[in-house]
Amino acid sequence: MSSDAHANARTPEEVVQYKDKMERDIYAAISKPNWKFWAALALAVTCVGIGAVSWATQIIRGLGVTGLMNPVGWGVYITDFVFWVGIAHSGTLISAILYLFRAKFRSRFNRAAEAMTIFAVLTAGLFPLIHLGRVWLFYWLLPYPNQRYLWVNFRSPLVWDVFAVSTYLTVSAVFWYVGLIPDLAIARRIKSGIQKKIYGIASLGWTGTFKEWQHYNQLYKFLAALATPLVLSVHSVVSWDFAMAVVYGWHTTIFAPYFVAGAIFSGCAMVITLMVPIRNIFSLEEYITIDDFEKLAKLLMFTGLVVSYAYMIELALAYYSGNVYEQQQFEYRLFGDYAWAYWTMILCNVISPLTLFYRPARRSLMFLWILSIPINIGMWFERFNIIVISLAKDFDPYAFGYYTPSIVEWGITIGSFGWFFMYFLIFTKTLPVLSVTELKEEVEH
Amino acid sequence: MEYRFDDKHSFMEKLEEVFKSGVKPNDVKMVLPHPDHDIEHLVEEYTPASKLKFFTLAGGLTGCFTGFAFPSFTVLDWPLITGGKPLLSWPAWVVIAFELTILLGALASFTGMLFLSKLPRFSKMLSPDEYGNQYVLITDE
Amino acid sequence: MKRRDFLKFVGMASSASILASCGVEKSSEKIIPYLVPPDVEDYIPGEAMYRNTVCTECSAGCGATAKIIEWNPIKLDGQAGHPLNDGALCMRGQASLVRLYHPNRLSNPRIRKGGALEDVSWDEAIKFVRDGLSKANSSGKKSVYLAGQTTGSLSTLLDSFASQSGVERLPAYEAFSHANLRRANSILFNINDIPGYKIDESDYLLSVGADLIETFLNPVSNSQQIYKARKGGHFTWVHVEPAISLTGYKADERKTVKPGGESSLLLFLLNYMVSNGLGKNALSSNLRDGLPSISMGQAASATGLSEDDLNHMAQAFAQAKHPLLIVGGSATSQDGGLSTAVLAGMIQWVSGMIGTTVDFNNAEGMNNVGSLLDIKNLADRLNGNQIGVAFIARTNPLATVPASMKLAESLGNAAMRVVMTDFDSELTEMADVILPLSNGMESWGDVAASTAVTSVMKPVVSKLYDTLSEGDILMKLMGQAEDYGTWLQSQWKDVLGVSDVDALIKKGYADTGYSAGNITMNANAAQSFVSGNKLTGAAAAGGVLYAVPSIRAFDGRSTDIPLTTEIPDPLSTVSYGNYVSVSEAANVGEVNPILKDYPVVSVEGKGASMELPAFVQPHMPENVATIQFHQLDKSMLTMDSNTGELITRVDGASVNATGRTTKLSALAGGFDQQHRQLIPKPGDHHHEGEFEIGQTLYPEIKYETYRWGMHIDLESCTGCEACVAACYIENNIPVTGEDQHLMGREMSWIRIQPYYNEDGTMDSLVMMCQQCGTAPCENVCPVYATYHNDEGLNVMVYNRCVGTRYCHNNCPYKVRRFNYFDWTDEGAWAEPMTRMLNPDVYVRPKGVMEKCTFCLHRIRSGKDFAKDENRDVRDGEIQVACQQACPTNAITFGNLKDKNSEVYKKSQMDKNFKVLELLGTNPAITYSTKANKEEHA
Amino acid sequence: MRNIVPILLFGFFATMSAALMGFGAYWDTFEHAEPQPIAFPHDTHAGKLGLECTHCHTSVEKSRFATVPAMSICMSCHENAQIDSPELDKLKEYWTNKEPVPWVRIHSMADHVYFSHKRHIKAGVECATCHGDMTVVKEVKKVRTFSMGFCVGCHRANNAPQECSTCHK
Repeated sequence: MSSDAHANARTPEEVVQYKDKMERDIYAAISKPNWKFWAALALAVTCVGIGAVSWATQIIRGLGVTGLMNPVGWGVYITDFVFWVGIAHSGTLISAILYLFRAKFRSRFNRAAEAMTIFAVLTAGLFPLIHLGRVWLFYWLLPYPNQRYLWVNFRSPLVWDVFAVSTYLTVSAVFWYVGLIPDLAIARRIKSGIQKKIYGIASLGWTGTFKEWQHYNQLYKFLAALATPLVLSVHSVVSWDFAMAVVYGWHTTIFAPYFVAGAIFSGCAMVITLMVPIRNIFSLEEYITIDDFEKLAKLLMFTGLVVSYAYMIELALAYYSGNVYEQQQFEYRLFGDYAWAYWTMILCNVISPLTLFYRPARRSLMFLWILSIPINIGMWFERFNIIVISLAKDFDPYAFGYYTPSIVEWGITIGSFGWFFMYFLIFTKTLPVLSVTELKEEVEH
Repeated sequence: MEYRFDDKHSFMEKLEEVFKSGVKPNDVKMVLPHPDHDIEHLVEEYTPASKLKFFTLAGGLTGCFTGFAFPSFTVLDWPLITGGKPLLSWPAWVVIAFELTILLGALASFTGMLFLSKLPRFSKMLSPDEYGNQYVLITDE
Repeated sequence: MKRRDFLKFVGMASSASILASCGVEKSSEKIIPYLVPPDVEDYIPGEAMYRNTVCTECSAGCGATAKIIEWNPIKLDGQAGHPLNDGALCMRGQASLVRLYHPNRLSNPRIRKGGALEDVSWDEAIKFVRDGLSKANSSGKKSVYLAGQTTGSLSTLLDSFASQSGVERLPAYEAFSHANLRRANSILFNINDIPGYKIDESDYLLSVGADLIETFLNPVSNSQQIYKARKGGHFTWVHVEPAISLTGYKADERKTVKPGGESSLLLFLLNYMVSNGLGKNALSSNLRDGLPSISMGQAASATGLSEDDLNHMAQAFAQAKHPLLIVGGSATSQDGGLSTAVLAGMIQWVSGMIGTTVDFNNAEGMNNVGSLLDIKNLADRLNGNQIGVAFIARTNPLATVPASMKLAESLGNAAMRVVMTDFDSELTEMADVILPLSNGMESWGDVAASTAVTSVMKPVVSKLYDTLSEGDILMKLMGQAEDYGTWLQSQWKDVLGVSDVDALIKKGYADTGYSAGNITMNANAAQSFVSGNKLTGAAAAGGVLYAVPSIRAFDGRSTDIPLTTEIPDPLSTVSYGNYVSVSEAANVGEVNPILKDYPVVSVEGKGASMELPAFVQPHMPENVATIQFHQLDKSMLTMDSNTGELITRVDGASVNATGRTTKLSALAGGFDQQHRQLIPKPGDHHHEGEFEIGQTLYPEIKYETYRWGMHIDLESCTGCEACVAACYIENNIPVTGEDQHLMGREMSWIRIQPYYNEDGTMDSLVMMCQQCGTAPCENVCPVYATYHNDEGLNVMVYNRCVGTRYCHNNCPYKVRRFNYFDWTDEGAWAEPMTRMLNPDVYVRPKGVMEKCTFCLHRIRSGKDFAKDENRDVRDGEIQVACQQACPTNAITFGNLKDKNSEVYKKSQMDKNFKVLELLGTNPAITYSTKANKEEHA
Repeated sequence: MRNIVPILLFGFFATMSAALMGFGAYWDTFEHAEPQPIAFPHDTHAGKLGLECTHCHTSVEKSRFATVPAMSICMSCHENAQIDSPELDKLKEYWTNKEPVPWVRIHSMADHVYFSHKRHIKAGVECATCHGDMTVVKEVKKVRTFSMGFCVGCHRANNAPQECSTCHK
């Protein structure tokens, strides 16, 4: 049965029953977890533990436990940061931009995608702290009145980052929560006991009166309108961390759109990575259809092509610039000591999405899910290439050097995945993974 | 008086009838299972639209102003030159102003929604009124 | 209590006796007052005092000045105005401060009892030695005393000890004894010594083999004189060598000669002068006739130089008013080296250098230095069980003599081995008695800087350990109650004719003057040498390996100082690890400097073989390889059986690829400019017509009184690394070690970057923080830890730094250094090395970025001083550490706002350039190069 | 509703008291006097006897360090000015044993700070500005935080340099 089923085909009683069924199906996931869930959660927590131990080591001994060196001052940590910020992108893209565009398939993914956004920003937000030489002084990055009479340097892209990322986290959280309020009210109605009380408090006493809906709709629209430029700005600001620098391979005007496209690309891949299993495990086939996934696949394909175009433009600009530093930088990316990383990226991000031109590939969930993994890996390498290779060979041949990540850096990276999935797993068992209110609204149309 | 409808259209008919009888939307209580544009349009013929936008505007303007004023204050408070740039290097402030516009705009909107909807409604948190998936109209009579 | 805490408590610090205990006191936060305030005229708590001493790292005898804060010497610099080294010290001299404070220094006497060494008191040790001496005497064995080069009063004392105790004083041992040179001089001029070379008075310098800038005799003095000569104009320097050396690159012309071809070149020059009747002194007809003739063609084929070159060289040499020929190094420490040296002496005579540019009145004073023949003789006597007590002081022949001498085995036959040294070595392992020597800075003494100048020293720091100076040990062995210092002062009065010892010490040296008499060439001896010896040998066939004394370790002695290994070699940029430099033609495999991957080669020669990584040295002649002397397997060394010269040329050496690679800590990620125009070549113009460099949207920054700036003259720079060592010591920069170097984590604030050019030249680019006017690093710091101050400095506020490393990434010069670890915790300042920390400079904790500050603390103290006098800082009043160390004044520092300052004038030269100027960073450092300067002159 | 109010109230008061305790601990660090090996009465010397600070802190005008007096300075008076006091007996005992008195440090600057007493004295800053009025207190107490804000506040008020490298080394 299709979720496109219109009320016209049903009697009013059937519509109400269908809405009730929808609630039951989706809220069925919020139940006592089975051992598989616990195993998955234990794995995630173990990864977090690995990350925590690694970070502790690093704090105690110093950043020397990483592979960072002269001239590569940023490595895996900043790569991870940009990667997670990128992942965070498609959440708001799906919920805000597609909302404004009235793309219907949005409502199948927006809840989980927004959750993914928040958890990914929470993860990403750790990395600027982790990569600090003196993390215990992180609060010096915040502009607050202090006895030292000191402020932060608002010209630094890192301070822009502080503002962009914290704004993004706050606004995404508000957006997500606002969308959740009516669904929490449904949970309050369905659940009993202590759960009822918790959902009751969380839903702020939402009743569903016309007035509430009126302001709610208005708010949702405004938030979507605010979040749309925000989502574009956040990754632009992140890209300016690099584009504002003098380093060749960083210092380029195409970075903002290039990074935004890359972020959406990796974000969509991550949504697929997460939603395919959720659809299976929670038996939501009825509400999330192959058609919906195909639309996501098209978005993936499109952003993949944008990213590929950016890769080509980078090379073309370097060639056309006549600038020896830039030319050598890109020659080094293609054929130098890091060629393995560059070609891994090309294979994952340029070649593999081309398969989506083939319709059956777009419609095979198994294939999409498998494809989403190399795209995630490829996007990680894209950031790695930009950050590390540009630094490894910049201006002065004497100062060239090769960076190899250390076990601590991998440990923290693993920890970040554990951190993200830990939150996501808890989310699937405590909150509705689909936006029930919106699905119900669609039934009427 | 409480009317319950499974069907949106019969609910709307009833609504129109009540409003035409001179009852103001503020005097009745309407409960919907989800937002609905048709109902919204109907009701807004008899009552003004949401004033939420003023909250958004106020928040956004505050953010924008702060975003330019605050960095300017800090560089004048302790002038330090970096990279040969003038102290008031306002192009860099644009990013800050933009982010603060969004941040305060969003937070003000959210606060506005809570304020206008009189949320959180503590009394209804633990003992809520539940109406299921039906359209409900409650009038005074 | 840490040293830096300790210094904070100044106010404090105790009378001299308490000082030592204070340094190790662990209780926290105490202020220890003096019992009685120190009665030292220039002592102000926390401020520096300066005391003259002598650098004892090698036997050159350079005058040094110790900067002392709170009784601890924290910096050694050349003594300004000293006749030998006027204000400069070499890299090893700068680093020798570490020798004083090194935790591994021998700290107390030890004697071997029942096979094991045990700590004893000095009285016990002295008694033990004296017992040994009398036992040896009674058993009819001769006791011997072998020392490193010994001059001045110590030599006198040693003689009286020898005669009193019946000990035979052996000729001093130096690995680089220049035996051939001295033998040639004694044949020709009857002087067993090496003259002083007055490079500054010459207008044409031909150096053959002598590594003037690296280690030859007085490298600092050589460099200074070359600088002076160049500044005077009309000076040409041609360096002829069979391999590659820093000296060669820094000469005006570098000519490659075939190994062994040096004598042919000299013979050709001599013939040219004699046959054309050039020169000031004619040779006797006998001698002239006896001189083998050599045609230009023969000379060209024997030397590998083109006929043009030979012709040009001969003409230029003959036409010069004050020519100077210096032969040494690889030219004389090879088979036939004596002939080369004799030919050189004859040329010096014929051309009239003797008495002008070759000055025997100011000679090296090496007449009591022996040669390997003496060591051979000693080994024979040891093997014959004829030796009782063997004293070995200040030298370690085991590390430097050819392995074939089996000296260690022979030494085992001595009845007792008494070793006087400051660090453990293979020698102390086999010693029966180890008498730890005090550092020069802890001792009284005098050293002959030349036969005409004696440098004097008085302790500038109280002893760190239970050590004695060699003089004191001798006094004790002689049973004298007097200490060496007292004896020395009376000696100075008697011998140097000094009445005021305090004034002498303040001056630092005594200008005794010396006359070698009227020197003429002994024509008979010359003739009999010419007729009795083959003057030119055939050039070596096959591969040749040269063991060259290293600018960083000399004969290996300076490897005791970790800093000398931390600082990379100026040619290969290798810091840690042994390596051999091979030619590109050797085809040993690919080098990847970015990955630090270097091919492993097997070097075979003289029946021995070594496996080690190869550095592919650009411009290295085919079939020639070099290795630093101390890294060579000593089995490959041989001795000239006639003169006892150490032969450092290994003939028939082969270098073969093994196919393997290894990591070598060569710090450079590239050895050429890769078309990046860091040092623009003539004709290079940055994007001419496209945009104007330095265009900016922003208003120009105004400076009130000061805009600190620097000018670096790359023509004068010799790449000697003295500035690097000075910077390390001055700024408390940690030594991080090989592992960190392999990871690319060296901490140097200033570095010498070699860039090899295709035309056979090499540029050394001195790279440090450029103190940019519009610095890329400043914009990106989120917390203002680095910013531009009103004196034009790019200030780094360590304690504000949170460690984002963004500034480092955004620095196009890559001169910022991040503290990946707390180097103090990692052992960089193991006690008592904390005492050498400069209290004016913060020891950076982990997680903090650091970089060159233009010696901000010196600027601060200079301004403080000026403020006390209510005036601005005068030009030249503030010297930064690298500038002070530079022997050739290549670095000028000062106020660019002052139009009369030296740095301003130099910064205005037309053809100056700034590194990476096209980025618009507007650096405060301007450079000038060789090519640029010529046009300017 | 009724459940939430006490929670909020509790949270508020808990936060406030934690903050107060924190401030208390902060103030405590510099209002606190350490017991010294000899209870040296500053009020007697600087107040009653009217000795200049420089009488004992001899370097304060010529060095960046004020210095605690050498024991010979104490003895220059106390050799003759005999007053019976157990504290003076301690001083004499130290002097006889040729041991310096291990005073406990009260005022200290962080390692990364360059501070010159000379400069401040020459600029006319009173000792009491930082150290408190020593003519009235018996024992040395830290009366100022010596935190950056304290330095900067004074520099701002007196138009002294605010250039970071003036003080940061």
